[in-house]
Amino acid sequence: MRLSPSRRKPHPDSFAIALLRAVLACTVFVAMAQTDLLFAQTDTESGWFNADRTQALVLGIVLTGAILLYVVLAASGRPLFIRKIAGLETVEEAVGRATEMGKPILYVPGLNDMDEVQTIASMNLLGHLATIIAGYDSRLHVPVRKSLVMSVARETVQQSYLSAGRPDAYQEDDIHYVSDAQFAYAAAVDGIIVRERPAACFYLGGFYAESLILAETGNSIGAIQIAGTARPPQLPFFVAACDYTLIGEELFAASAYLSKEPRMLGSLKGQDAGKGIAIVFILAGSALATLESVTGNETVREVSQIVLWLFR
Amino acid sequence: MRRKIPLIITFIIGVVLVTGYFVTRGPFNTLYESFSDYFAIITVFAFILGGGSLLKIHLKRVSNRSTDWPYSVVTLAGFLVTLVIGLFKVGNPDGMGGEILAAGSWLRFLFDGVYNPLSATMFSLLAFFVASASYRAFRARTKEATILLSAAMVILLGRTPVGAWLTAWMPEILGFLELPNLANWIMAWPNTAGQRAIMIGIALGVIATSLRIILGIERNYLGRRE
Amino acid sequence: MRIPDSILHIDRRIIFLLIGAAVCIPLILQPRFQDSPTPIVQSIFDTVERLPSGSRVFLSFDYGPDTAPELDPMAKALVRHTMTRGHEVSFFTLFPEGLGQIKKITDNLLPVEFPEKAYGRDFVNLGYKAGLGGAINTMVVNFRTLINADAEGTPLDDLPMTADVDEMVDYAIILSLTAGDPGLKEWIQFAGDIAGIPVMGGGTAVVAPELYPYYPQQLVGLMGGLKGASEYESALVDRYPAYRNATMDATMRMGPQVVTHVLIVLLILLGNLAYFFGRSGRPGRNDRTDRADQADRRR
Amino acid sequence: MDVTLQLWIDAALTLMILSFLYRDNPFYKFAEHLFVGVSAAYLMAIGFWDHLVPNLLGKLFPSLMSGVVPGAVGRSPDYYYIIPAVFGLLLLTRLVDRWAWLSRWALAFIVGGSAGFNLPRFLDSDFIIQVQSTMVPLVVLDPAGNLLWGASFSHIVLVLGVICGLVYFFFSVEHKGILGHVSRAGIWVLMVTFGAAFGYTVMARISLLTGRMEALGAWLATMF
Repeated sequence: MRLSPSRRKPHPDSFAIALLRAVLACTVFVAMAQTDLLFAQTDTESGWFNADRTQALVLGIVLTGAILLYVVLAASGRPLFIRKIAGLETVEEAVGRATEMGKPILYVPGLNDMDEVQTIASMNLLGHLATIIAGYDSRLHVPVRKSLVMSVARETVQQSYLSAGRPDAYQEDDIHYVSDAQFAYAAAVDGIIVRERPAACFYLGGFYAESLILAETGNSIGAIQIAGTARPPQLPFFVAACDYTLIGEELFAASAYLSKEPRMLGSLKGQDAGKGIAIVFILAGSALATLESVTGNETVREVSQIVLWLFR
Repeated sequence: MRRKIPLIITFIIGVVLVTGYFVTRGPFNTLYESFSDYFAIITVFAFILGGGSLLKIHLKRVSNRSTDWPYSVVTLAGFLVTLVIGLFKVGNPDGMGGEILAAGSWLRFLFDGVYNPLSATMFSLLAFFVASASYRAFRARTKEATILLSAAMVILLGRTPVGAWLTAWMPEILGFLELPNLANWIMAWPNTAGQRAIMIGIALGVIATSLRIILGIERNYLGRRE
Repeated sequence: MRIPDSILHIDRRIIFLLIGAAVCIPLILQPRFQDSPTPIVQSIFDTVERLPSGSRVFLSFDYGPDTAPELDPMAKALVRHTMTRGHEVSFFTLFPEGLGQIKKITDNLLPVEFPEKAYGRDFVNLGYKAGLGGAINTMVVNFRTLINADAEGTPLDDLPMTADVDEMVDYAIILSLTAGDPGLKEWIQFAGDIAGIPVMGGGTAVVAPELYPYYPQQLVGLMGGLKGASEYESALVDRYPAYRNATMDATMRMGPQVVTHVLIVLLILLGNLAYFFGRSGRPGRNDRTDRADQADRRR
Repeated sequence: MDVTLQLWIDAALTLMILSFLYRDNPFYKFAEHLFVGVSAAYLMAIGFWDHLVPNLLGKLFPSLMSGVVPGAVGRSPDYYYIIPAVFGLLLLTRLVDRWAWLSRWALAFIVGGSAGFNLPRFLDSDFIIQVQSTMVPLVVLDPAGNLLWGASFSHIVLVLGVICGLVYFFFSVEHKGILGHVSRAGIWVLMVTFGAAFGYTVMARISLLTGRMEALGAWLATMF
């Protein structure tokens, strides 16, 4: 896999800055809690802190703490494993195939705007993909529904071509706005698919009902199709009509997988810790609830209430 | 410097909004509440970029006489006519002060006559694609595909009166195996379990990505390093 | 080519033609299928039924014309039910296109079926508000900053029904008809979970599976797709037999549903039979080669 | 406007789009290109009148906008709205090459804002509450203390299903041994979910086509 030198290892400075920011963020939180105490005394009405969200704060600190911890560990050089994500290995093959056939590659970044985290994840993936494509000299076509996404996609792709040493290959007009209307966008992308006959189609981001319209049309021209979305309702259609589908969280993991960048892998490990926490609490909560229902024991009930409180 | 300031902005706004979620009053909270509002406003500015891109692409196609260029004329005409009608409320019975989609206005006619049928018909293509996709994909090739297929079949039949009719002969004790009941059970339990696992995973993905963005670890979206 | 092969690689346009026929023929012949409500739908009906007459109901039309065939029947059934029960209904939408959907109810259904109900006293149209989920958030935190007038600009204080609505919690229940984002999920996240107002409603069959995990803790009940609507209609007819002769859109539209579902099931069975008989001679065929063949044949 | 005319346009455009099912053709191309142009401008106009005018201009210059924004009369300006105005304008610097870098400030605001807005929201609704809803007793008894087989089985399926599904999403461990089996079961749970959701959706899609066919029927009816 081709990687730009700057991606291969993290910049020590930027990492120190990130850590500094984390400390700063914690300080803000603590300061906030302090003001809460201060104001709670002077203000008889209520404190500034929303007490209903204590649990979210506690779990938020635990989860973000776990993620940060692994990011720090990974950055300090601890090797991290990442499991195979079906579909991502074929990316390079798909790009190669497109080049051989002299056909373009279609990238659809979903319908959402930049206010959705999955669009940001999609832009990251587009960056990695563009780096690969730049090395192969095939055309990348990115029709976009939101003009903000267009701006970001252009920046990202241009940067990738630049770092791959092919700034000349970057074509601004290949990343273009279509229409904000969902089905006008779908109609136009369908048109692009049947007329340009891309060898590979990527659908990565937030998708709605148009998912199957695009994927079935792509299927009918025999393109290799790789999809991924964090919008659960559309997953079944991608699973049915595409060759590979990144399911939910896999979309967020894909960028770490492709870049193998230590801090990204560390963050992924932190996410796994989050799932571990979820599993442990589900098991504990269910066991306690079972005990409570079978024995009716008062102590069990109290303990289970505490666990339930943590999750509201 | 050109990269640092954006990262500082990201950090500040990120921390302020996260804080705003936990705080009941003050500027933090105001910002949290108004972010969507602000975003909607900025998006309108972004329309100018989008419209510019659309015009540029299609004008280029027309001037280069590329394949299918006459259709670009259709796009350009549709775009410009609608834009003028929309922005200046042309043909609005109540003038500039009237409701944008007031009954009888030209924009309303474009919406009801053009936008709406096109949108609904594109959407309805799905009825056909759902059939062709299920015909092709629902084949018992592997164990996973077989599970997918079986679940889909139960729901497909269970959601119509035919399902009830097919299994109505079952004795009462096996009532839970009647197709409508089985379909509802699958929706309520295994489906919920799968959806939840996906949702929890996504939540963690969103949390981690957001955190990386706020802390400046994730910065590809800013593009060029200078 | 052997028969199983030609079935496996059937031209998709033949499938398209069959689907078209399966929808059109029942539409012309109009068969009627009887339905009965499942618990998840019944619980919405029961909640609306048990509310004391004159309760305030918030009904959000979070959909546009493209999903209207599925959600309009629910809207009609809910409006008929709430009006019959004498509740005060506030219409609202988070979709710009939702205004048109509200208008269909206030201009066409209400004057015909409930001529005695008056605007401002029995129902109001609060119009469209932008801001997606954030708008709900604002309404819960401070209702009047977002909504201070109805869709026509009449201040809420001048309308008898809304004069003393100051907060979201002044509504007994929130009903949303959902086509996507924002919709029931956001109503649950920003209003139900936070302000404790019971949230329920209907969703297209696409969004419904995503909403199941919220039932019953965070979501009182859910009508999923046309089937959910037809179940609500049957619950309504059971309780108020006067509606037996009214046009029940969802019930009418179940005909094409039934025929197409059966057709799709038959197609899937056929595909599998052909697959098993066609596979015996050639092990190791998979998706990819199938697809390449298919595409090559078409070119 | 004339209802009959509208019915005819409606029917013509519907048939043009449906013709795509046969193959790409000039009618579809025409409808597609018309749709792109009209819809892009339509949504821009709606965005302008529904967001920019009442939410920005109406908030910053209420007295100036009183003619077009109901309720703006007598309101004092809300200066917080300078924030989106500034960032919105910064975004437009993209149009000028020399200042284009300034548009990143706006992007930074939006991306940072979405991160800050979504982090706690997903934590609360999709993590905490979903975990909590899965903490159910594996043995369900009725008030008299008798075992409810069906409900207990359902609860076990739910808890095990969620756990297996979560294990499938573990990225930093190899899916081997016991973990491999559990993750395999996780895939099965996901497959049931996808199959069920797919089957459930077929209905919605057919409803949409029914709606379109009814519209075509109304058009045909005008001819006879």
